[in-house]
This record gives sequence, structure tokens and C-alpha cells, in this order.
Amino acid sequence: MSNLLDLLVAGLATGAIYALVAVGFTLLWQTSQTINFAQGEFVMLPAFLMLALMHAGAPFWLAIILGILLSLLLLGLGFKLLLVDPMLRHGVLPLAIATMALAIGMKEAVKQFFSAEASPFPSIVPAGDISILGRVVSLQSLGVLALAIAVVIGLTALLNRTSIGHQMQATAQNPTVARIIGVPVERMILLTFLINAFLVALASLLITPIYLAKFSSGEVLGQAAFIAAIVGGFNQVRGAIAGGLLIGVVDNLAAAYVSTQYRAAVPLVLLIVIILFRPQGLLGRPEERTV
Amino acid sequence: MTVKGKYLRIALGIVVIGALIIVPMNFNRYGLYILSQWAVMTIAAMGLNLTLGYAGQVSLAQGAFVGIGAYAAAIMTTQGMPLIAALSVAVVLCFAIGWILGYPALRVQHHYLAFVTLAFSTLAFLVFRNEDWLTKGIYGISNIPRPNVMGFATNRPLPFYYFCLGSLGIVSLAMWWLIRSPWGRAFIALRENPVRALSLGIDTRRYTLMAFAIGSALGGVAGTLYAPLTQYIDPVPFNLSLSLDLLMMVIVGGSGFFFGPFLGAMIAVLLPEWLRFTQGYYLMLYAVAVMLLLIYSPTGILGILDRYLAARRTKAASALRAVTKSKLETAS
Amino acid sequence: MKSGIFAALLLVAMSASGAFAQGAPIKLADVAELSGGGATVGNNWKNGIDLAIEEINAKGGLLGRKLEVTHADSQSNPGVARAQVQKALDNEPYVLLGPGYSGSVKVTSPLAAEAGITQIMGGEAAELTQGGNKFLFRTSFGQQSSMPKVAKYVNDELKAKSVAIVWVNNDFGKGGRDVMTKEFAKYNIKVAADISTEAGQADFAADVSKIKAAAPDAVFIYLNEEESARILKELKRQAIAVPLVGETTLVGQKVVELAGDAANGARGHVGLTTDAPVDLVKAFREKFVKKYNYVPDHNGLKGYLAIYMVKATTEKMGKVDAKKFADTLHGLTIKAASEPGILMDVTFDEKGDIDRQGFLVEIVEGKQVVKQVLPKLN
Amino acid sequence: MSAVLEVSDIKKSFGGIKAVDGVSFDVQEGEILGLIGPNGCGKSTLFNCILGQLMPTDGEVKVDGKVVTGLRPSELNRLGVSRTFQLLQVFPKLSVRENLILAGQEHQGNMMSRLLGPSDAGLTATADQMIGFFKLDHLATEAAGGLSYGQQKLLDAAMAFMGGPRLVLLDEPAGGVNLTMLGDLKERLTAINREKRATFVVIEHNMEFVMSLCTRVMVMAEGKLLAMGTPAEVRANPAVIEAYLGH
Repeated sequence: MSNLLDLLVAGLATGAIYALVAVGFTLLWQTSQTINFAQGEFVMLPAFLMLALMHAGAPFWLAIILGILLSLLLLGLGFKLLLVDPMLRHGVLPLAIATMALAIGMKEAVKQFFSAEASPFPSIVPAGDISILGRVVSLQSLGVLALAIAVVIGLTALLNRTSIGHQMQATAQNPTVARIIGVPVERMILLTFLINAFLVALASLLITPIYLAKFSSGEVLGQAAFIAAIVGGFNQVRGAIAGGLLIGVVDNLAAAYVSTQYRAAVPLVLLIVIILFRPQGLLGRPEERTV
Repeated sequence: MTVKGKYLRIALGIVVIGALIIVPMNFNRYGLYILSQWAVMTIAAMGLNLTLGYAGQVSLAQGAFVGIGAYAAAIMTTQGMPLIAALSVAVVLCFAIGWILGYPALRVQHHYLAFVTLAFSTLAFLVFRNEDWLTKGIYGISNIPRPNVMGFATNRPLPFYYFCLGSLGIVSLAMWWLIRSPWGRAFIALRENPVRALSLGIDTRRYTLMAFAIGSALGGVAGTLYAPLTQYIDPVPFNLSLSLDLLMMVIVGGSGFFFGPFLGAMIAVLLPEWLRFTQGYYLMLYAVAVMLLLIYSPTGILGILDRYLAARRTKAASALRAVTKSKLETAS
Repeated sequence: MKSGIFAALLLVAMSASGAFAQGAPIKLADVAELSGGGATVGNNWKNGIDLAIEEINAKGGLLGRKLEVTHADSQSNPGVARAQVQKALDNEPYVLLGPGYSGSVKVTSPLAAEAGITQIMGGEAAELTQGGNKFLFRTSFGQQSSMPKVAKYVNDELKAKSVAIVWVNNDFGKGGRDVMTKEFAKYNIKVAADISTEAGQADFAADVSKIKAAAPDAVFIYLNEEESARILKELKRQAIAVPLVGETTLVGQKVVELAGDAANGARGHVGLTTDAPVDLVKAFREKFVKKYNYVPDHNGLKGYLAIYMVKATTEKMGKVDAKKFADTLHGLTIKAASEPGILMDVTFDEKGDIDRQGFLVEIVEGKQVVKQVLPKLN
Repeated sequence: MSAVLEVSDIKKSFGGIKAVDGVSFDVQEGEILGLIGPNGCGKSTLFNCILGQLMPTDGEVKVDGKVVTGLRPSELNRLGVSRTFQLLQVFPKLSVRENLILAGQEHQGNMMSRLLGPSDAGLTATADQMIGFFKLDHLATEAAGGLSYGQQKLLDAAMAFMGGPRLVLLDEPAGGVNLTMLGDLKERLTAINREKRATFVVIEHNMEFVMSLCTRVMVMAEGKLLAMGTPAEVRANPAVIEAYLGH
């Protein structure tokens, strides 16, 4: 029983990481039908931008700020203008393929211009463990979980309480109608890309001390976040959070009670079952729009 | 014009086929290996092109079927059975599994279908890796023999290349037949407008499952060639990235065009090789090239050609109209 | 008169070819995992090779000729490795270097053997040198020679009766695990938990809680450096106090750097390590860090050594002769005193396996401390 | 004369809203039955229930005396029930001839023969006849997407006849078609009705078109059958006038 609790806590800690990456995924899908296969790499890159800035002599706090700004520029604005915009109206697939190519390109660039080695990354959350109900949990994991929750609350507030949020929701639900009633659809879509870029930069900052800065670290993250997003509900922010936490826990329980060799299979089977019997995901709403 | 176009196309076809047979004769072993790889990947991509390009069903599991075929070939031929037996097993097995994998397509479409097949692809990889008793797990299976085809040994690179090319030829002919047959028309109807297809008596369920099953079986065919090509297989090449690569080949070549997979496989197999002179930058450049191509033409290489031909046709048509009009004007 | 002209022509021809031999670089071909899952392995290997070649060329080359290497990327995929080795062999290199993944070695070694080209590789799987291939050489201990030393240590020194084995599920990890399981069986040591993990895995909570449940006397950890660091952290978090034993990848400097405090107490057998208490190795490490700005893992050493194997063998033959290379290297002992680049005395046997000094080390306060030197066998 | 189609007490509701509320009628062989009613009165839902696109909540559909409720559209089609859609539904990338062959191919042979047999399923002659019949002669090899709207509408209708159906349900065949084409269409439909003894049910808003084409007209309002009779009778029915002109 105590073992089970340990696993749950550890699973939630990892799940929070997946959740954080998955949120951006769902945002991009909602407003622009972009399936971003490079989402994992999007989380990998900001840490390297910050490391590069620190190598250039910038102090940590400045590197963080500049790193986030660069992420907004490259992963938000640049990604949207250069890759998404020209391809969006040609359907989901070519763009999905292009993001796969982007993922390869980003990995290779980091490897070539930085290093194939894993580098340690300073943590903004103090390293160390804390005891909760007798379970030892690392402060870093708690930091990730706290941020994930803050992101959901923040985003939900933004979407439901502010007029920009309402406009974004209108854009997501039906861009044609939104345009007719005067929503600046283009600007709203751009905004989601910027929010995604900001989120991945934050995620990078929190996750990299745990995962280490490595060119390939996005592969595992991207796929886990992908599964989390679908399981939770591809079109709901809180769905992504729930999916992330669930996948983290299920993964740990599977490793402990099913088989370590097949631990990766359990979330996938869950994914298949959910798609077949509840395709909108656990917390998602049925899609009204066909793509 | 169409008659002239037809002769032109036949002539071009003969030149290309002739070149594929004659030019590699003085290639070194590496060149032949790469070309053989191209032929094998083209077959797998053709299967996916049927499922995705013609019938419109997204599949991210084609790499898993190549794996199933490769393992069937590796396991059986290292036990002394002939490759043709392995081929039959692979085709039947992939057809059956593809058929089953098609069932989700009856419930969900588009990206959801992509996710289900993606999950299947990773599950297949785990089975290849973990079931040591069958697949020898991560150690892989080595010393896979190359077959004797009608009494000819294909151990040397050139005969084996011809074996791959010949297989590609047979598959292409079969595919051409299939696409032209009422089945091919039904697949296209399924992709373009399933509701209308249904109202015309087309059993969309059966055709959907068939598209999956046949496409997957072709993946199996490619796999049975892949195993004797590399003569060693382990689970790693058959992970999700192969499925994604094959998808990339289909989209980049031109999804739903007969020759799309040929060109797509060429880009995916040969372009990185051509770029290797840039050393550490070659995969980066490859990625950039793919992105630029897709930005320029999201419908792939043949999409460019298609647009060009369509533009010319419109121009010709408007020219014709202009001529008719001026004639009318002179007449009046 | 006629013969005079002929002799003159012959002289010209000979001197020309001599000059050609003097000037033409010696071509080496490297095929390694420069991208994909093994990119860290391959890039270390490549950097080691480049460093060694730069040194040799700076000192006037090998027998007066420059060394030249082409690097090709196998993408960590055996099929691509085969193509690249084929390409390399088509250009008739003097020696083929790499690959590092055992699967890729398996698919390429028959090609090199068929071409009669010596292959110096980084793979550690036991079976690679068991097939009677006369052209294949290791740069490090195969698992069949390193694992028994660890098992002996677990039995003799730790007196463990039951162990948990944690391994990474790729050919490196599985190979080590399989040899180790057999060795433990010889000592009647019970395997209390047999835990496979994934490459790139970040969360080891479930794995460690399994170890905890099994309550073994010792834990044998056979993962890559980054995963080693993560599991060490988790072991510390879950307060597992039994001895942690491993190989180079558990006790390397990289792991200490990544795992911090959690690495303290980890111990293991180290065949090749940049932390070895050998002056030449320390000097190598300094040179490497200076050039590449990071501390190499054992793959960096392997690549470096591969080149010095080429140098020592060629100098032994006194000429550049690809056909005789493998024969010369079999049974050859290279002494660090006469060839400093080899770093430690080493002997190659008839199978292509190596014999060299090894170390048993423990991490004490973030530093590798050598507990025991395992001498070279002969 | 026997009933080709018998519809009895069809009901269909969407989450409490009764779109079709107990409609019954028969269609006799050779008849052209018009179905009219204001927008949202349940005409299209009724069509979809008859054709297997929607599963009716209650009620029964019989074709030639055989119960077909719940059969899939493709199965129904192969029993000789054909349809067109309100919106254009041709396959734009296929040629006119290919569209027609596609529309008829599933009525020829079996799956095996459609795979191994001739690529046109032996339908080129039939298709060309149909092309001639609908006056699309010079367009046989053109891509359907390149045709004018009216021509596509003709093709759409022609496709419904390729399988040699006993019963054809046409959903707003005249919608968006210009006057000249409309005359053509009416004439063609009448001709095919006469020559092939095909039975029609036609949903249409164009009163002129319905009244001149149909032998009998049925009026729906708010999910229910409001009136049924010859064009003249329906035109004179006060309830119909009420429903159309509103309160």
C-alpha cells in the first residue's frame, strides 16, 4: 500500500511534466489544426538557447528572459509565419509531415552546433527533497506540478474571463463565424502560437534540470505528451493536464505491476481503447467540426 | 495532343526502365545497395499510398508491417525455408493484421485514426524487441540468406538489385491494375466522398478494410525483401520513425499519384546520400529541403507537375475559346 | 644505350611512385552512430579519432604519410550502417573504424572480412568476437571479460547472496545483463529482481520501488551515463542503502557530474576511463577537454585508441599493408612506454579481444577512487 | 400496379425534437411522387431514414414488400434504391464517364470480378448511352469538376440511374439550375420514367417544377404529413396554403 502511494506520487510528478508539454499541443490543435510532431523538440530547444546565452557570459536570470524572448520569436512567430501559414489550408497531413522534418532539423542543429552530450542545467527550483505524508518528493517535481496547475488556472481564466479569451474560443470553435462577428482571427491564432512558445520555454526551464539538456530529450517527451493530449481530450486544456497526470501514473503502475519490458505498451493500449470508445478523450468535448 | 502525350509518356517510361536496368551495371556495391533500398522502400510506400493516397485512410503503422514481413523472412529463411514461403506467410499475416487494424477506421477518421495506428506501430516494436523466443529480441537475427530466384543465386549485389527491381516491377504492375480496376475507383470514391459512395452501392466498410489490408500486405512484401537486403535485422529500424518516414515519402512524392511513392522514396533514400558530402549538416539540410518542398507544394512533387499541367490545360482551353470567339467575330 | 634509357625511365617511375607513396595520405574510413539513438556514443568515438589523427599528423604522420579519415553516419540503424560500410569499403580504406553498436557491427563485419579489410570497432557484445572473424578487433573489453570481474567482486568482496539487475533494453544493456546473469548463477547468487529500462527513461520511481521490494544485498546497474545518473538520484531518494555496482557507465565522471551527491558510494569495474590513475590517460583527458570542451566518456577513449592501434601495427609492419594488418595485430602487445598514444599496455589475442589493466573504483565524495587494480593477464 | 416503396409510421427524433413524427405513405410503380414542405419540415430527415443514412427511431420501410429498415445505404442501393443529394455530389477528379461507371460498377458481378475483370466493369457502353441520354456527349472524358454547375447537376442525376434502379429519390434536383437546363432536366426525368418504368420520389422547392413533373404530391409540415394528392388537389388544399403562406 505504501508502495502504491509512492508510485502514485512519483507518477504524478512525471505526469505533470507530460501535462505541461501536452497543453501547448492541444492549444495549437484547437486554433489551427496543427499537429506539432516537434513539440518535444520545442521543449528541448529553449534550454539550449539559455545555455548558449550563459556560455556567452549572460547571468542565469538574463539568460532565462532572453531565452524566453528568443523562444517566442523562433518557436512562436517564426514557426507560425514560416511553416504553418503557408501550409495550413492544405490540410493536416502535409503540415504534420513538415513538423516531423522540423523535429529532425532541430535535433540535428542542436547536436551540430552545441553538443551530442547531455549537459546539466541549473534549476530555478532549489534541488532537494521534501517529505509529504512520509513520501519523499523532489522539490523540482513539485515545482513542475505547481506550474502545470498554475498554467491551467491561468489559461482557463484567460479563456473564460477575458474578452481576448472569448475571442480565442470563438476562433477555435468556428473561425468563419468568428471572422464574421469581427474577431481578429489571425491575431488570435498568432496569440496561441505565442502562448505555446511561452509554455514550452517555461516547461524547458523546469524540466531540463530533471531530464538534462540533450538534443534527443524531446523524443520521449514529445511522444508521452502526445499520448497524454489524446487520452485527456485533444481539444481541452484541462484534458491535457488530466491526460498527462494519468499517463504518468499509469506508466509507473504498469512498470511496477505489469512488466518493465512492456511498460510503454500500457499507455498505448489505453490510448487505443479511449479513441475507440471515447474519441473526444476523457475530458474533451465531441468535435463539431470535421477536418 | 493527348496522343502525342501518350507516346511521350511511353517513351519516357521505357527510358527510365532501361536506365534502371542498364546504368547500375557498373555501379559499385554501395550504389547497388542504395538502389535496392530505394526499390524496397518504394514498395512499402506504394502500399501506404494505396491506403492513404487513394483510399484516404491515414496510417502510421506501415513501418510495423515492413517489420512483420522482415521478421517473417528472417525467421523462416534462417530455418532453411525458401523466401517465397516467407513471402506468402508475410503477405497473409500482414493482410490479416491490416484488415483488423482497419476496423478502427470504421469508427474514427483522420487524426484519431493516425493515433490508433501510431500506437499499433509502437506496440509492434515492443513485441519485436521483447519476444526473444521468436525474434531473438534486441540481438537481432543475423546471417539471413539471400534467395535463389529460378536457379539464380542473388548473393552478389547486382543480381540482388535486379531481384528487388523485378519485385518492384511486379508490384507496380499489380498496383496499376488495382488502381485502374473498379476497386481503385471505389477507393478514390471512399476518399473523396464516402457518403455519396455509400449511396452508389459501394460497400465502404469492405473497401476501407481492403485498402488497409492490401496496403499492409505490400508493407509485408517490402519487409521480406528488406531482410535479405541487410542480411541482419533487429527491432530498431522498425520503430515509429520508419512509419513516419514512409508517410513522408508518400506525402513528399505526391499522395494519391501513382508515381508519388517512387519519387518520395527517392527523396527519402537518395537525397540524404547526396547530401552526405556536407558531413554533419546533411540531415539538417535534408529536413530543410523537405520543409521547403512542402511549403512550396503541400501536395508533393507530383503536385507541382499536376498544377503545371492544369495551368497549361486552362491556358490551352482559354486560347481555344479565344480562337473560337475571334472566328465567331470574323464570321459575323 | 637502350637499356640505359630504360633504366632511367625506371628510375623516374620508381622515384615518382616513391614520392607518391611518401605524399599520399593513408585513408581510413569511420562509420559511426553520429545521429539517432547512439549519437552520444558515435560522436565521442569520432572526436577521439579526430584528436588522435590530429596528433599523429602534427608529428609528421605515420611512416611519413598523413592520416586521413572520412566519417559516415550510420543513423544508429544497422541497415544504414551496412550501406555506409559498403561505401567505405568500395573506396578501399586502409582500416575500417566503427561502428559502435553491436548490431551494426554484426551486419558489417562480414563485409569487411570479405573485402579483407581490418575493422576496429567499439562494440562490446560478447558474441562479436566468437564467430572466428579474422579481421575484427575490439577497442575495449568485451562483456565476456569485464562482467566476470564484476561478478567476482560482488561475490568475494560484497558477499552478496542476492542481487537486483537493472539494465537498459538495448543491445549493450541486454548483452551485459545476459552475461552477468550467467556469472551470478556460477556463484549461486540469486537474481532477486531483473528490471529492464528504456533508453532515455527519466522516471525510475517504479523501478527503484521494485528493487526496494526485492530487498537484494546489492544492485547491479548497467545503463548509459544519463540514465545511471537518474537512477542513482532515485535510489538515494528512496533511501536504498545496499552497495550499487556497475561498469564504466555507472562510475564515470559524467555520471558524477550529472548525479551529484547521489553518485557517492557507487562502485564498479572500469576498463577504460578518463579517470584512470594513469598519467597518460590524464594527459589525454586534458587534451580532449581542451579541444572539445567536454569530458569524453569511454567511447572517446576507444576512438582515440583505435587510431593508435593503427599506428602501432603499421610501424610494426614497417609499411602500409592492408592485407597483412590483421595478422600483425593478432597477438601483438603494444606498450605504452614505446607508444604513449595507447595509454596503457595492451595485448590483442587471436580472436581480436583485448587484454589490459582494469580497475575497481568507488565514488567517494564526488571523486573516483581506485580500490583495486586488476592486472593485465599476460 | 404494386407498391415499390411502403413507408409506415416513421418517427425520428434528435434529443427530444421530433424531426419526423409518424409519416406513412406508399409509392406505386412508375409513379413520380413529389415531396414538398417548408424548410425544416423534416423532408430530408425522412429521406435519410428511408435510405438508411439515419436509423429511424420507430417505423418500418419496405421496398418491393421486403422490410429494409436499418439496412445500410450501400445495401439498399444494390436492392435498386438510388438517390441524389441536395448539394452536388459528383466526384470532381474523375471524368464524366468514370463517374458514371463508378455509379454502376457495384451492380456488376462480385468483388472478385470487379478486381480481376475489365477496368470499366463492362459499363463503358452503358455509361456512354447515359451520357448521350443526358446530352453530355462532348464531355465524356472531361473531369467532372470542370463542368458547369448545371452540367454537374445533370451528371449527378445521371449517376443515380446507372445501377438500373427501381426507385430513385431525388433531393432538390432543380436547386440552382438555370431555366434552360431545368427544362432539359425535367424532360430527361420524364423520359427515363417513361422508358425505364423507374419510380421517383422528388423533394423540391420549385413549385412549378414539381407540379409539372409529378403525378402525385405529398406535403409535409412540422414532421407530419399534411396533404397528399394530385398536383391540382394539393394546390387547392387550404391547409397547404396555410402552411406555405404562414399565419
